[in-house]
Amino acid sequence: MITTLLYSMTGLILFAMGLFTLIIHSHPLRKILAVNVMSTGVFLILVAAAYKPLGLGKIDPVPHAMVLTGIVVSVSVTALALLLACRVQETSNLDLLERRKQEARPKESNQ
Amino acid sequence: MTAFQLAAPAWMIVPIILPLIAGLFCFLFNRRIFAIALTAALANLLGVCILIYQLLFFGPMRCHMGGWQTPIGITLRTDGPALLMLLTTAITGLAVTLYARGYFSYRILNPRHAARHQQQQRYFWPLWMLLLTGLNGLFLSNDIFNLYVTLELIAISAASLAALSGKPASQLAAFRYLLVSLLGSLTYLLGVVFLYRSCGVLDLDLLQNLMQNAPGIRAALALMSIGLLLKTALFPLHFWLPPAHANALAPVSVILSALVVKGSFYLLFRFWFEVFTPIITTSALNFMGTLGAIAIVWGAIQAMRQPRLKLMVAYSTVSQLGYLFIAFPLTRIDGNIHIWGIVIFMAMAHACAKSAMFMVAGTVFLHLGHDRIKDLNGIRANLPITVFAYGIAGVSLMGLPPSGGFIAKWLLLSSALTSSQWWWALVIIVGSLLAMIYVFRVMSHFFVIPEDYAFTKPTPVSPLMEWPALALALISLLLGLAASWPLYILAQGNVVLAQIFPGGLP
Amino acid sequence: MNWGQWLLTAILLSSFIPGIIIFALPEKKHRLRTILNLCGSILKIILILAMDTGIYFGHNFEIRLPIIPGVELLLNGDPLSALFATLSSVLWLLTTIYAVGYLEGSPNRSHFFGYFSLCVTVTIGIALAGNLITFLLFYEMLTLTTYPLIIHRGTKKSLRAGRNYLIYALSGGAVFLFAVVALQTVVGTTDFTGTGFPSTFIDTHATVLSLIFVLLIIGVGVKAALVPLHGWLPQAMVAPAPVSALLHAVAVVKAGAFGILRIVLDVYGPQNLLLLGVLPLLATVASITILYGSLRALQQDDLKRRLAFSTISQVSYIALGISLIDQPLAVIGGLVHLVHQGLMKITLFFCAGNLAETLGIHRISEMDGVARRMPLTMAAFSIGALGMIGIPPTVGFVSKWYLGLGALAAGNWWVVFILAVSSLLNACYFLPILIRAWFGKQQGSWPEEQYLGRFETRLMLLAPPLITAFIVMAAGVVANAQISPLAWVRFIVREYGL
Amino acid sequence: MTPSTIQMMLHALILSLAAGTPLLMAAICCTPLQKTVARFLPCATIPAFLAALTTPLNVTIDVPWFFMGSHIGLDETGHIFLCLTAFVWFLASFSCHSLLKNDERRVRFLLFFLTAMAGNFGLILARGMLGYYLFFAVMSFAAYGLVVHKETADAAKAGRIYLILVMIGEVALFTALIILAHNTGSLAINDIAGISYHPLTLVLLFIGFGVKIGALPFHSWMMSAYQAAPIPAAAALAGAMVNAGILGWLRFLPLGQISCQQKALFFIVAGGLAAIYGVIIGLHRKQAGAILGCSSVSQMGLITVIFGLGLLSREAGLSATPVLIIYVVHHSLTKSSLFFAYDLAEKQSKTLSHLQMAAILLPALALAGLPFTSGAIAKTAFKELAVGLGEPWYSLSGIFLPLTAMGTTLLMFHFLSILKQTKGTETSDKVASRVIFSISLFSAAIILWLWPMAGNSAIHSLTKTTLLQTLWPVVGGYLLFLVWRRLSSGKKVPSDKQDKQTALDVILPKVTTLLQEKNWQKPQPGKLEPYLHRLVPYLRRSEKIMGRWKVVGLSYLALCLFLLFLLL
Amino acid sequence: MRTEEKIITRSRNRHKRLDAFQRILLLLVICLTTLLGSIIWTMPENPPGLADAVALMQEHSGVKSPVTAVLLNFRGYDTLLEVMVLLLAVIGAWSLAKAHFPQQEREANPVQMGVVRLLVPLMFLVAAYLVWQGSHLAGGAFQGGAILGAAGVLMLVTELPCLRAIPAHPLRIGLVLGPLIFVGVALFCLFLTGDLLGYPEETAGWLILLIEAGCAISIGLTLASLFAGGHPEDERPKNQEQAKGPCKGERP
Repeated sequence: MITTLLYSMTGLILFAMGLFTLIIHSHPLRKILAVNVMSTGVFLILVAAAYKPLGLGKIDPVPHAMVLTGIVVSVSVTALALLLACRVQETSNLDLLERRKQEARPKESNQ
Repeated sequence: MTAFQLAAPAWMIVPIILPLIAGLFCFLFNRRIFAIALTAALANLLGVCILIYQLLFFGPMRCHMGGWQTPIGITLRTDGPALLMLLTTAITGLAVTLYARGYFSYRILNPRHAARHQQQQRYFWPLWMLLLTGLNGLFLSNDIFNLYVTLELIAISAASLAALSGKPASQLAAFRYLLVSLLGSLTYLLGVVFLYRSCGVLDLDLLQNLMQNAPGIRAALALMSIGLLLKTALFPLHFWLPPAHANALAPVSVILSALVVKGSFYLLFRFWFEVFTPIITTSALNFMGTLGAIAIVWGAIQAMRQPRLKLMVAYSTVSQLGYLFIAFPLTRIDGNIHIWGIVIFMAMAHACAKSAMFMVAGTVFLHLGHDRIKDLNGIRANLPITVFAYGIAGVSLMGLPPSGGFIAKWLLLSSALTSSQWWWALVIIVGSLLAMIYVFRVMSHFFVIPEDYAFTKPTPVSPLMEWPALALALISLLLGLAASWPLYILAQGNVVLAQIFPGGLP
Repeated sequence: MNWGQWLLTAILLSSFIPGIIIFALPEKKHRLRTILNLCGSILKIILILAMDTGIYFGHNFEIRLPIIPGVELLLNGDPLSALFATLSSVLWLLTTIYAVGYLEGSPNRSHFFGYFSLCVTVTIGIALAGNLITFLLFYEMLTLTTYPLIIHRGTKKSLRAGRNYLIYALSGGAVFLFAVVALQTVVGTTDFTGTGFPSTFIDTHATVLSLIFVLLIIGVGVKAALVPLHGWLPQAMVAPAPVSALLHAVAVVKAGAFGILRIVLDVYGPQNLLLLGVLPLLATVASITILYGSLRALQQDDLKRRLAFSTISQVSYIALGISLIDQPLAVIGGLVHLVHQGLMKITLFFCAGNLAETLGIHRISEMDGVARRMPLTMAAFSIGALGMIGIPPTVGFVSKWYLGLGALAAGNWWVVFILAVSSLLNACYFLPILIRAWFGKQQGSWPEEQYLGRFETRLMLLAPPLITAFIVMAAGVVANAQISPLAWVRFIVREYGL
Repeated sequence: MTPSTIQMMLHALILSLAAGTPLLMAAICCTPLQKTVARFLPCATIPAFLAALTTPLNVTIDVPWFFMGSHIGLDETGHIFLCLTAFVWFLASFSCHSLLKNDERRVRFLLFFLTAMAGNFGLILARGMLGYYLFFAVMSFAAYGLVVHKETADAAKAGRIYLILVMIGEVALFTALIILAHNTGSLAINDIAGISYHPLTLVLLFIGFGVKIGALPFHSWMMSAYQAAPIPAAAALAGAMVNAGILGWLRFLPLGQISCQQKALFFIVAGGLAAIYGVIIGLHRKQAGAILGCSSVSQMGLITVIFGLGLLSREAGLSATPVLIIYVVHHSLTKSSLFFAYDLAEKQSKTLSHLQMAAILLPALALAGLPFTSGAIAKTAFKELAVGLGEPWYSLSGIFLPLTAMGTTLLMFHFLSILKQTKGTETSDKVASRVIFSISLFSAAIILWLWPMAGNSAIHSLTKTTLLQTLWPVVGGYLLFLVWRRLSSGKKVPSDKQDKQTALDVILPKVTTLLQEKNWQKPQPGKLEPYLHRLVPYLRRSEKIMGRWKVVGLSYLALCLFLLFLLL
Repeated sequence: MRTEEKIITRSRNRHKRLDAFQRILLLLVICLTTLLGSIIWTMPENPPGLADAVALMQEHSGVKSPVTAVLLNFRGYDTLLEVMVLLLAVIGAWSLAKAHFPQQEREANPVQMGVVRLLVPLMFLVAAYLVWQGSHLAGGAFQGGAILGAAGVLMLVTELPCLRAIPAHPLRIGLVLGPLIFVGVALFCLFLTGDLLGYPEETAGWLILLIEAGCAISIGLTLASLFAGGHPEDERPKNQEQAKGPCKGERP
């Protein structure tokens, strides 16, 4: 029992940490990582549900399968999110450059 | 060959597997993508029609995937709400498919950006087909974890679609959207975990039987609901929706606004009114209603101030979603049985109207090169059908008779008054008034042809862009006159709802 | 479907189908459009006359279209609806002719006439509505179809007017919707029964029903321009003259007044309302409106604006008459004023339009001696104006006479006082116009004079006001004849068993 | 179809033609045939004469389809009034001739003239309330066209006053009729008999018809309108249309069938005041028409007194009716002949000759009741009525009648002195004018003598005492006139402009300013807009804040906790 | 890239001390965690589950490993959708950008090349083994696919010139292969048994193996493609000249 609880609590704390990070940090990469941490936490709780102390029955394979599926989904989403974050960074940098240029122009004309 | 009998539950697979295969082929092939997608959309509609036929004549069905019974297998099921959502998706989907074709071919005509648009079109189709798969899967699925997978399927394809236009704003919005979706999915999954640990099953029917007063189950409901609320963009969690919907390509906006948010809402509806009904408290229902009420007003006010048409329409979605939630507190009344139907019916009417409106916005944008509301004067001269479609869709959004929106609003009002919760009725009325303001703010520009208006003829837009919008708008309008049919479908296999139509179709 | 149902359908379609075709027609096909319009309106009149005959001989016209339980569309031809439908269709024909003449050479005509036809379809729908839900349906559609007409000119002013119209009308519609739902919830039906809902509800739900009545009246009162819900009407006069005619005489304001009639006579029923005791409220509001409208009309220099305020005042006679529900004479006065006011006001607006179109005259101060330039128009105008004041033998007198008699029978002296004061005020704002026009000396040249046609203006502009003016006179002179609005109204009142 | 029905139809036809012919001719005026109409204008009165001659009395014909149901017919009073009115109109239409020849506004004049005529005939024939009201209104409004015909500033002003008062009268009458109809439950005038009158009804009727006869507070239109209108029209106004008011009273307050002591007093006082007041204001006038108007006010005051006496009791009513009619006939004929005299003066470039003056003196002094004139007959009849009523009316009449007679004499001499100075413009048809004047003079002089109804009074007026009694006020009046002229010749008479200032002129501008739109400004819905626009930045900012991750996180967490809390 | 650094440093600085708002957030997070934790605490000791049910049906699944049985047989539909999720990620990624390859071929790093030559075949072998043993032990398509993906990533990291030459179309076929086989098998089963993915009991094991093999390949390719970060070169047939301009695509 204590095993299940330990794993579950750890998972929950991971989830909470991820959540907090996701909320307060603005950098995209941190956010993506935070989400990953969160999902790890959830998977941990899920896997803990499958645990049975020896002799008390069979280990439940369904959470395992679910975690596997979840991981794959998480991987895909993470990949996509990272790519998207990169694109955003690039374009926002480009944007920033252009905006600066534009801001500079009227100043010059004023001078 | 039992699979091909009309009564076979295996028909349920059609709306899932067909778009899936179409999606694969669309990705695989370089040519005739549109033909593939169109075939899939048509076949999807046909499949849904067969399912409705089944429902009407054989009642609700369960389809066990792989032949594995619950609890270990995954079950699909058809019933009224599911089929109505499927039907909405199929109709809107078909229209969007046609519209997207017209949209992309119009854009590709412009030589400067031809390559970019070709590229966009190349990826639009597989993404859209897989999104359709996800949506259909969501509506049909009866398994709480499978729903998570479909949610993710929808989230990823929707986020990719939202980013498709390549504009920085849209990519930023898509990124946010993806993160919010992820947060929502994870919260949902956490709920699933709680539920599984409490009940040990994943099938919704079984869960419904196991419903008991355990804190784990309640926590699970709360977590899943919050996750889904995030995805449904209910106030105050709506922040991601307007930028994502407004900055996407027009067909994408249509899909996102009309269908995607409805998916997660549908789940909420299922959970609150079916699976978890025994443990729902009145205060929680009121809470949802309050959020809905605030959303109605807030969304409408924001829509009123938007300078751009697409943003206006997007905020209107925020507002309209509120109506779906205001129905929650109205269910808890004895004898008030048809509220069920209202929500789905309303979602249906809104889907049609909103997609028509986004199509109009897209067409106008393409035609003028902008969608600033104050510069829209005179567009009527060149795009009469589009403007007409906007008007009709607007009627439905405002809830004026005889539109579907009106019937839905009528039902909501009458439930509110029957249960003497008149304050909800007040909110509904105020909301529709605000809706009138933002709809007509645009309309007044549409209708006016200023005296100095230059009747230039830019490239005529494809009829594929104008007519689907009109068709959808008309459907949303006529839905009001034919409201008994969808409600009848809803009533099938639902003991409570069937009481409304004791003698069959009126 | 039996022939009665076919007839009702045909009545609605006879303007709907031309409307849709006109939308699809290219702008340049003037002649085809005109022919379509005229054929549609003549056909409609014939069909409605057939319906009138049927109603007179007791035939039952009804179409029921259930939508969901508790919500059904019901078209029903009863004497009251026949009254309104006949009025609207006849005036529509005239207005169509007028509009064809008025808009000759202006842009966007297919759009205009398309909405015009739809507008009339909807008005007839209001007339034929058999329950409040159907009424609401057409009532809201009326707002939508008239809006494009109001902003037809596309100027800033007309846009503002259109916006205000929408705000008023749609808010009213929302209140109305609320009230209808509430009524449906309380009573269970909103059908127009002729006697109202069973009076047992009064015992149980008196307060709620009174409240609903007030809300319903507010809902329709916006269109009927009851003070203080009248703000949109004077602004809406920026629309082209045929639209003003439509707003004031054929469709919008009339729809509001008709709604009041329906609510009082059919939804609540005289007995219930007397039990509830809310009618004095309506009478008070109507009286205030009558006086206020007249006083405001006095202040206006813009001719159409003055006419608009006059409408506000005049339409409330209908409400005033119906609020004295226990007096059949007053009810007759109110009901018949529905027709009479329409005839008179449409004449006035036609004439105002003629002045604006031919001479560019918009203000009363520019009208000195205009009758010498346009004697026929001004003759028609004078008849309309005298009718408004209530000078015999015009129809205006007939309405006032019955109203006064009814009021006395009810012992409401103050209503007679209101009538007297209002007549005086009407005279104060109409007679100076006539004096200017007939006896004033022309000052300078007309603002924008055009020579149109063989007569003082285009025949298509001239004929409609002359016809309506003639009807204003004739219907008054033969008020007691077998076929006259008054006779039909008496028939209605008999049918209601008052 | 029985012969009687045919007969009835014939009567109905003739009666409706009496009112219909002028209307028909008015309609023809609008066509190119207008010149013919102008030429045959007097023919418009012929059907009226015909009707008066052929229609049997006290037969009422129902016309149910016409205007909510009408009844037409002639009774004795109506018969007399019809003859009188037709005669006056006949003369007036003859005298229009020169006017119509030169006036470019001929058509308009004809239109109003004929319509007023039709209204006048129609109201006499009407035996239903609404019919009376209808034709009364038609006549009153048509007369406006006659008043303002000259289109001078004075005419416009006179017209305005006239119209305002007419409107007040119409409204009062309308209200009174509604009350009457409500009380009797019928629209026929015959049914009015025997009902009890609410004081309000009486007041309303007084106002309604009093406007027409220039009863005291409503007299102001008379002077200006008589002056402003073309003389033939003024003659018609003074000789024919005024009578419509009296007839109205007779119709709606049927003498001999009602008695109301207190209310009668009201009429008597109002009439008496008017009789004296008319003289007083008349002395300040410098225009012949206006003076005649004032005289009308005064004379109508006398008639009002007679009417009031008739209201005292049923018996008084029965005896007052013939007196009233005699007086009306006398006044109409005399007043119209005075107008035609005025017309004569206007139509010749020379001043009136002595012969002419002498001729004019006859009707002028007849008004004052000079012996051997119709005035004497009328006054005698009046006096006999007062005698019949006993004290205090007898004594009162003993003071009142001579007083008014003196006043009238004074006024008439004033009129004559004005008329003497009048120089008109020479016109070709002054002969016609003379002929018309002669006819009117002749009729004024003899009709009452020949008329059986006035027979008694005529004979009584020839007794010595009566002669004396009627003579001395005239002589006294003349002396008074001499004194007054001497006195006033030194003083500067206030100019016309000033003394035309009526109460209405003072009130109207004040009312107008009160009604000005700027005093009524109310917040427009458009005024809200700036506030809404001011909200926009806040809305934008709040939406932006709500999109921040921190805030999103906060709402997410809060929602989570709250929902958990609600569900647990 | 300066701005990016700035953002990062700023966020680092902010991390040092929590402001009031963040404290509230922290408090709320702790509340939520405590609440959820206490709920987990109160949950029954012996959580109900599907272990027994699965064990009961295990023998009909055609595989010995219960996880694989659940994954590919009992809940095969889930897995089918999950494979689609993976594919979707690739489509999404491709729609966003073009894969980044250096313009000039670089001198191959001998150490890297050595590692690649040594490891990649081994990885293929391990992947095949994992797929094979998935039927009775831990392992399966995902594990195998992950190894394959790793091999691909390794090759990408070394920027092997041959990778640039991989045309898009075969790549697409490779990506779609797994899902296609999956769907194909599912439909085949539908024909045979009337149930989607209702494997006939006798051939279940083989069919599952087939699916696993196909999926492993596709998953490997998917992961590698995701790493490459965009669509391959020939995606813009009409506008190749433009595409060769300044390339924005970048590797994560």
